[in-house]
This record gives sequence, structure tokens and C-alpha cells, in this order.
Amino acid sequence: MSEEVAPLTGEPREGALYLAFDGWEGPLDLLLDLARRQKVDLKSIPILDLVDQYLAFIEQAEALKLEVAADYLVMAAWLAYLKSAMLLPKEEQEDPSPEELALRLHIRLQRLSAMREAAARLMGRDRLGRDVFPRGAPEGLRVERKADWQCNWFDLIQAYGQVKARGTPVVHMVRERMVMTLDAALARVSAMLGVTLDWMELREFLPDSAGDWADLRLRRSALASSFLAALELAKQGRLEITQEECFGPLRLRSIARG
Amino acid sequence: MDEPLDDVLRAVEAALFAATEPMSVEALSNHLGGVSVRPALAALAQHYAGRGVNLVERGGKWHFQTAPDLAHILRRAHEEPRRLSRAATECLAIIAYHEPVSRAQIESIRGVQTAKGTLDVLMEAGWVRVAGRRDVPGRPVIYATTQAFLAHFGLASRRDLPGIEDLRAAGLLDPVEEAYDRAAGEGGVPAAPDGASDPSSARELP
Amino acid sequence: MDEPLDDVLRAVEAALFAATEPMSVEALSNHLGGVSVRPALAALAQHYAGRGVNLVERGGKWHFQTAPDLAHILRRAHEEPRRLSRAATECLAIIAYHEPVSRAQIESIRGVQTAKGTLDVLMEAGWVRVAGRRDVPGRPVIYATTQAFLAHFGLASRRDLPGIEDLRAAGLLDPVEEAYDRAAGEGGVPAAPDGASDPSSARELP
Repeated sequence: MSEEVAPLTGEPREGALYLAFDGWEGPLDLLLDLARRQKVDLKSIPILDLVDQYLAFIEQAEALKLEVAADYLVMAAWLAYLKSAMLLPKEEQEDPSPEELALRLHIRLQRLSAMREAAARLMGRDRLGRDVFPRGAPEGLRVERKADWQCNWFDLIQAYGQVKARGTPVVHMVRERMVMTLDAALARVSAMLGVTLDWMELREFLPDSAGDWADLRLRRSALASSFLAALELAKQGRLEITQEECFGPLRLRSIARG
Repeated sequence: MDEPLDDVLRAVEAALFAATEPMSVEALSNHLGGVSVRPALAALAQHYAGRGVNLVERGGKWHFQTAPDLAHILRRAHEEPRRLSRAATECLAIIAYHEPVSRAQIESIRGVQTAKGTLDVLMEAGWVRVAGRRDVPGRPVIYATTQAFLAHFGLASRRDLPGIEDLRAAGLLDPVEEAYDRAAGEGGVPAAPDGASDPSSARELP
Repeated sequence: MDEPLDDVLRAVEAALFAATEPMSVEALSNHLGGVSVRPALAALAQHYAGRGVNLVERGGKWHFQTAPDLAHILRRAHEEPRRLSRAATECLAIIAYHEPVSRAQIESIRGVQTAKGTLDVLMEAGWVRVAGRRDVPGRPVIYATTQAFLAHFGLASRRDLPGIEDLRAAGLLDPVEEAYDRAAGEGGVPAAPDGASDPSSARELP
């Protein structure tokens, strides 16, 4: 930090001079710079002196017809207010008191100052790539991902079995199974209808569940064929069919021929 | 190594460490303001001789490199368990039962084309090797299993692979439909779905 | 150094020489198959302490780098990194000493708005990262430093930031209100009811 406050520099811009406050990072920074010039502990800086210096600096800039950035002017206005408040007799001072405001300003200046010094010390360290250097041409460490293939004995054998099964020509053999043909059902239903004039349920036309007829598949076949036989006979006008409810029992009755 | 090191030696060590390319004696010396660097190089080479990093001269230029016996450290293999695909398992089984076989034979047995990568995976796993070429037109490459294959599956030899009859007895050769029928019968599944679609009953209808 | 070196020590030395990035103890150990590497790191750090190359720990990660006193020799061969602006260095210091901090907090300390590019420069350098959002209205983004920041500035951890203990003891890292309350208590100035009239924060002035 230079002993003197950096001189005002400006460059012509549309007739006026534009004040380039290049030396400072905002009004707080300018205040800190002014405070530092007093070469006393920041904590004990007489705030009035500091305010006067700041205001004088801004006035000087304005006298030079330099354009001053708004935030510097706002700070100037605030400092002028602070100064006037401090000059008032104690009993007329408003709340918050000017001492309180001045203390806050002190703290802010100290904090900024602390960070400025910290930044300088940080930048002055032995920095990697400037003062100390990493290995120029590291070989590099590589991690190669390798698959640990998993396959067990059963998978292997099963796979072969399925390949073999797939490769063997498939011969389709129709299994012989017992059924009641439609013709048999027609004959049986016709015969049974001949002996009664009452309603009979379709299931009653099936053979007794004994011997071969115990086979569930055969019974289903008989039921299906008997149903078809009943429809056929109804179509021929030889019987009538009734069902009182959905999925209820189907009942058949012979139509007596006149 | 307890007494303070010579400045030139430290400078040479640091310069070679930070250099992006191997450096000649002249380049090093120029870099360090013209000092003689040979004694430092010799001392450093000796110091690093038994360490994890060595200082070596190659074609008149010096550089640090990983000790040759530690080269494997530069590349660490990380193994991840991965399940062999269905296709690869089938190929492996076919090779094991029919070896040596060509790719065309494998394809004819499987009934589908075999991707190049499938055999590569089996070779990467160390279970299959190229066993030469068949002496027929086109001289196709033939494949066989390896010792590692036997070891992995706990087989003393290929003769320990179950025979076709064993597979049949285990039901592994059954066509899928029969297997279903049996399962349905055993499980007491009602015969309805089966009977309904049975072609034989349909054919008897007028 | 004449007796044969421990294998782990040689392996750690080789791995850290070869690594392109600083390595954590865990990463090193994993790379070397799970061995314990701390004793080797300690022994190596001691061995290299007075040499042209040093083994250092930065933010929990280890790397070799040239000795700081040889900077003048090595700088010739290396380009000086781009200089940071004053705004950027101040922002970096504020983030490092106060982290995690929001942009508003940085601005309140500096008393000036922070240009968008300033934080970008720090993030591009890899020294600053977004560390989430603060759980207050507006959920502002907060910033913190990185391991690369510690490595670049030669800090083993944030505790090594120059003067951080003194600053903390002096209350200069506390929020303004806390610092004010403490100072007000000491100085006998009545405590402010709230921060409404905080000076020099331009936005709060009429």
C-alpha cells in the first residue's frame, strides 16, 4: 500500500472527466486506505478525521469535474450525516447513536483489513505450479475393469440340454384319448328323452361316474358332446331347453309329437 | 542420508522430477546455471536404485520412472463379477461337449448365429482357447476348452461331463411342452385349458 | 537406506510418483490391494523432507512436489500462472476464512458488489465450489474452497490458513452483529436494537 492516496486519474468522456477509481474496490476500500495512511491501530482511528478526509477527497474529485461513482457519493452522504450527528449534543442525538454507527464502521474496516492481509499472505505462500511443482510427466495410475465371469455347473449342463432339445426335430404325436363322440351323445340323449316327459338336467344324461367314465377328461368330453347333441335335437324340434339363470343348470324336455 | 544434501543434487532431483520430458546432461546443466550435474546424477541414480522410483538414463537423457518390478502398480485390475450370458453359456457347453469345434459347427448346433464377442468373452474368461485350424476348405479356426475350464467346473477331465442319457434322465432334454404337461399333471392343475385346446376333440366335431 | 526397503513403502512411493492427482489414504490403499499405507506415508514424508522433492499432505490427499526453496530454479522452466485480480484474491480469502459463505456475505465484508466473473474465475481455477444453498429465505448459494485450493496454496487443512486462529480469537470471522455486540459490550456503547442502520452498506442508506 502506497504512502499517499493514489492520485485521481481520469480520462475524457463526453466532455467530462470520468473518475476511474481504479485504486479502490469500492468506498469501504477507499476508507480503509485513508485509515491506513494514519498509521495507527485501526481500532483507535478518530472517526471524525476519517470522515473529513473522505469528504475532502470526494470534494476534490468533484472540483476537478470528475464523475464520481454513485456508491462513493452515497457513502459520502452517509458519512456527512454521521459527522453531523456526532457534533450534536448528546441529548439531541437520535437512536442509534453516532457512537454505535461509528463502532460498526470500525468493525467493518477491521474485517476488510483482516481479509486483505489474509489474501496477501495466501498469495505469498509457496504455490503449486508457481513455487513448487508436481511431477512433470507422471505415468498415471490406471484401473482396468475386468469381468470375473460367473457360470455354474448347472447353468452349463442345462444350457446344453436345451440346445440339444431345441436341435432335435420335434415329432408331434396326437395322443389317443377317450372321448364321447357327438354321434354317441345324440344317440344317448335321444334314447333317454324317449323314456320320460319330465324336465331333466343336462348332467343327468351323462353316464355314471364309474370305470372309464370316472376320468375327468372323458366326463368333460361327454358333457360337451351332450350339450351339442341337445342343441342339435332342439334345432330338429325334438326337445326344448331352459335355463333359469346365467350359468344355472340346463334342463331339457322332450317335445311330445302330436 | 542424515546430513544435509548438496544443493546441486537437490536441484537436479527437483528439476528432473518436474520436467515434462527426459533431460540431457547439457540441458540440466544449462537449466541450473552451468553447474556440473554428472556427480549429482550418479549419486541420485544410486540413491534411487532400490526404491519404488528409479532415476534412469535412456539415450543420453535422464528421467525418473517407476521401478520395473512395480510396473503392475500402474495398472490395477479391478474384477467385477458378471454373469455369463445365455448365448455364451450355450457356446461354452457346445464347445465342451463337441470340442474341437469351429464356429460354424457351434452355430449349426445352436441354430442361431454366434456374435464374435461371445467367443471373446469365453476366451477372456480363460475357459476356451483356439485349438488350431481344421484342415478343410477355408481352414476354420477350431475351439476347445482349457484346463481352467475343468478347474472352474470341478471336472477331472471332459469325460466327467454328464452323458446324453444322464441329461435325459434329469429331464434336461425334454421338450418344453412335455415338461409343462407333466408339471400340470403333478400339480393337479385342472385339465380344462389343456383339453380345450386339444386338437383331437375339435376334429371330431361335425 | 542401504537395507532393502519395505515392499509397501516402495509401492506407495511408486504409486504417488506415478499418480496424476493427489491421492487419499483410502485411494492409495485400494489401489495397492487394501494394505495399510499410513506407516509408509509417514516414513516417506520423513525421508523426503530434506530432499529436492517432498511428500506432502493437502486436505487429506498426498502428493510429491518440489521443495519450495528451489522455486527460483524451477520457475524458469515453467510459466507463471495467471495473476488473480485483487477482487478475486479478496473473495478467495473471504471464502477460505469464512466458508461456507454466500455472495451477500462476501459483499458485506468487501463493501462492494462482486462482479459475476470474479467467482467464476475462482471456480474455473478449481479452488472454489458451490457448497449448496443456505436454508434462509431466497435460499442463496453458498461457496466453499476445494482440496485443489489447499494443494495449490500448500495447506494441509483449513486450520493452516495463515493467522486464522488469531482472526477467530479477535472475533473478526464472526458475523458483524456478533462482533458488534462484543465490541459494544467492551466499549460500553449501548447495543444496537437491530442492524437496520449498519453503515457503509450503501443499500441501507436513505
